Amino acid sequence: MSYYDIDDILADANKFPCRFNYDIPGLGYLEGNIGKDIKINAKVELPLWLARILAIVGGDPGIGDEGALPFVELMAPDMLSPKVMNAIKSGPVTLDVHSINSHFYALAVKWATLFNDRDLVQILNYMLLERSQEINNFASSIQLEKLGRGRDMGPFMLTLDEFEKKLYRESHESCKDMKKWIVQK
Amino acid sequence: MNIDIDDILADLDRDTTAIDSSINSHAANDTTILGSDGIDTDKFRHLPVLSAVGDFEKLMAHWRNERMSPELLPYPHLLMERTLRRVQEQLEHIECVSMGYLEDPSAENSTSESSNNALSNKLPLLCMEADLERLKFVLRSFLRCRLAKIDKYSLYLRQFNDEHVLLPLSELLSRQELEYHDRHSAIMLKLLNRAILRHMPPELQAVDDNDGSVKMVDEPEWNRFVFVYVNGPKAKQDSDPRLQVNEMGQQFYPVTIQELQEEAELTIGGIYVMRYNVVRDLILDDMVQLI
Amino acid sequence: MSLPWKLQETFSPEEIQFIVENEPIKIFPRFTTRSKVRGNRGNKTGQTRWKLLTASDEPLNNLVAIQTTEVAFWIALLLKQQGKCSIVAPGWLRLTQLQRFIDYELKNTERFSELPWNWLVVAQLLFSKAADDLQDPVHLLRGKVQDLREIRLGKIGQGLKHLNESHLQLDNLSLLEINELRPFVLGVMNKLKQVHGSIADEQEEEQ
Amino acid sequence: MYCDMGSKLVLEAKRAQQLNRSSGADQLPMYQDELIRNIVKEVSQLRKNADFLKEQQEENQFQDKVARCQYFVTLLCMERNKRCLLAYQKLRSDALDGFAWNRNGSDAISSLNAAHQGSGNLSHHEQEYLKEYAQLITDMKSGDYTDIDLSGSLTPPSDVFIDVRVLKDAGEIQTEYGVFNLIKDSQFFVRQADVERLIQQGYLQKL
Repeated sequence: MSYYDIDDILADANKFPCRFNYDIPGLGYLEGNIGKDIKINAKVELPLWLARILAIVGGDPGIGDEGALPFVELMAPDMLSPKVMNAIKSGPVTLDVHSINSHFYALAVKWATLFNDRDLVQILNYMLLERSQEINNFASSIQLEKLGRGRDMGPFMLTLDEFEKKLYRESHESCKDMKKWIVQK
Repeated sequence: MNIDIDDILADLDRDTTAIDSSINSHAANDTTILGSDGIDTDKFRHLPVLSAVGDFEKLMAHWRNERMSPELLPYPHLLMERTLRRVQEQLEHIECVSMGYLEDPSAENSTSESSNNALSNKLPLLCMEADLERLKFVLRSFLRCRLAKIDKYSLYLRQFNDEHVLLPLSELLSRQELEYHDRHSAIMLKLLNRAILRHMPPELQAVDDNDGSVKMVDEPEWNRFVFVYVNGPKAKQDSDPRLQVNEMGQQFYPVTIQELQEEAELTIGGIYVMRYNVVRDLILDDMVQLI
Repeated sequence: MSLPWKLQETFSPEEIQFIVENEPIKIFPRFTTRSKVRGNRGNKTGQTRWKLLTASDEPLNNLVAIQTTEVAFWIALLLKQQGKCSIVAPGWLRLTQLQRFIDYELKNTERFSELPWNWLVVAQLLFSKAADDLQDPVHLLRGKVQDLREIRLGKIGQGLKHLNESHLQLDNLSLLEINELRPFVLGVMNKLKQVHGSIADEQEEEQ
Repeated sequence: MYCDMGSKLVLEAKRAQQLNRSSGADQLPMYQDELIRNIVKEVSQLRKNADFLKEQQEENQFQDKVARCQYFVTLLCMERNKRCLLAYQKLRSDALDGFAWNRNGSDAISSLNAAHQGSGNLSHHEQEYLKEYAQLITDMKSGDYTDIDLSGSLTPPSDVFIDVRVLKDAGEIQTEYGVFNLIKDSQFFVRQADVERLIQQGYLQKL
């Protein structure tokens, strides 16, 4: 992941629900109360680039950080709710990932990193393998003459997240170049 | 043109195939030997013979590795020096030969049919042209690929001189590449400064700040997956102490995938998808080729 | 970027062809160069000596008509284009041989037959540029090669569920087949690695 | 919310990236001058806030992190804005690098001006950058690498000699194989390297 990675920056802009562990002066603007303080237990949606840091920094150095709470508690977002997890387990290929979140994998990985979430990793592994085979079918089967833009790509293609789109695009380019090469020879 | 060194070299090459293995070992150190001069006629009889074709094969291997590796590999200084010199000589040679043809009145044509015939009569010349184009293509593609990586890791390479003592930047890059790196980073930084950084508070004006919430300097993706072919030692008699033999009698390199704490076997002749950092040393030693 | 993004981290099929074209192949030349005095580089006799940088020029300076010799594939194709040689097709490029490979592919669902690493490129190039040098009718050979390609693609498709975050062994896949697969296989495996890496790091910290 | 404009700018960058890759053409959308100026303004505002908060902290001798959280968030916002701005500019300058190579260095700006959209979509600094980078390419092409034409084709020379048809009168060209008079609709067997530019410019068509 790179500092200049456009998709990583966009993924980081997604908002995650957070609960504040402290009364914090001046931060009211985060929940639309400019000039006010934020109260302990206030639930606020924060972009991940901010939430991620506030969720690991906090406490009071004077007392010693042992057991000190971070500024905020990150709460599971809808995209990782049990409902979505069950949907993945029961039918990863029919799932509309794009509508759940267009940076689903990137965010899920960030989440797993933050919380050392082994179950999530298992689910992602399964989902990735199942869906990528379907992506490969599409990437390799589309025929040369059907390449005109705007053609119906099938409903599955509309359900891809950004990583999957990139995977599709690159695999498809490769298969297309190969077919072209074979036809020309 | 006076004595044609390549002709003499080529003749020697035919008669002295026995020293081939010494060429290989010499070439393996290619990148770390600097400052040696081009071959001169008095000295070259004492040096191992480096044939154009042998060099081309090495160049192909460098090209393929460079194209597929996440990191910028060391510039093969001597190999490139020899190859560029040969390109220049061959250009002159071809010009010389084709001058001879131009003087030939039958070659003066502008209709396609007769120039077709004229070309057929010039088969060796045609072939030498094609040969040179092929060599130029590989050189061009190799260098363009390196420039792309120099750009990509521009800031990372800047820290190279102090951090990585193994290979200073001046050896990793050619003289021209060093200049390119300097000049391109300079104009790039100028752009970023003028467009953005100078409008930032002083503490946010750096482009190489790795202490923020996201590291600014990109390193090569060391554990990126690559396709590899395990060729093993070039000459059969050269054994590699790292090689082991499995129960099926096949020779293999035992490797460790650090991140997973997993062992794997790379059998000679096998094709694998492997993390780059696992096979890096074997690639640099020419025992494994990126494909 | 000084290298177009399409050429980053992969090769084009044309580049794979280029790599394969450097390999040697047998030809029957239709002309002789051997009798000429060696070292005669002048053009007074109208004969130019071959002098090459990327391929051995020795066989070319010693050609004897109708006597087989080995030259780089691209040279063979160039001579062929000029009607100066015929190409000796490799032994595996026969209907019977290809059928044997097809049978093997069908019988062994877990393995690929031991076709040469450059089979697809060699076959396609010979089909289009030296069809008259092949031992069997080119349209039948094309059919067999197409069958082989499809069977192998199907097997590759089946194998994709074995992609993982560790490593993979893919013996007997040809370079062109690997290249076609590359973006997909590496894309998926790199993502799997990232997914699993997200907890691997934590594990180390815990220890 | 702070930094929403930054994300909007990065969305623009994403659009530029897609345009660049899908069309393959040398195109960049309009430089987002106003949006960038607004983001810069936001950073100045954040900077003022930060200075104020810092002063306040020093006066009141706030020691605990909780009291300094607002200051911390302000810094993170600035950092985020910086990342968005740099990523946007870097993506565009990478694209400009590509233009310069495609246009063979030296005449990048003028040929961009001659093309459909011109250099009007570039900021003043970008134009200057492009000019300087094009000069760098020109310089790289001379010297030790003169003979290999660094900005030449990255497609392997599979057919060094090709048949071409003349689409537009192009006058006479001198090659090592003689003089060719390029009259519309005539055909020639020529060295590809000699006519590459003419093909790119639409004078000749490869057959």
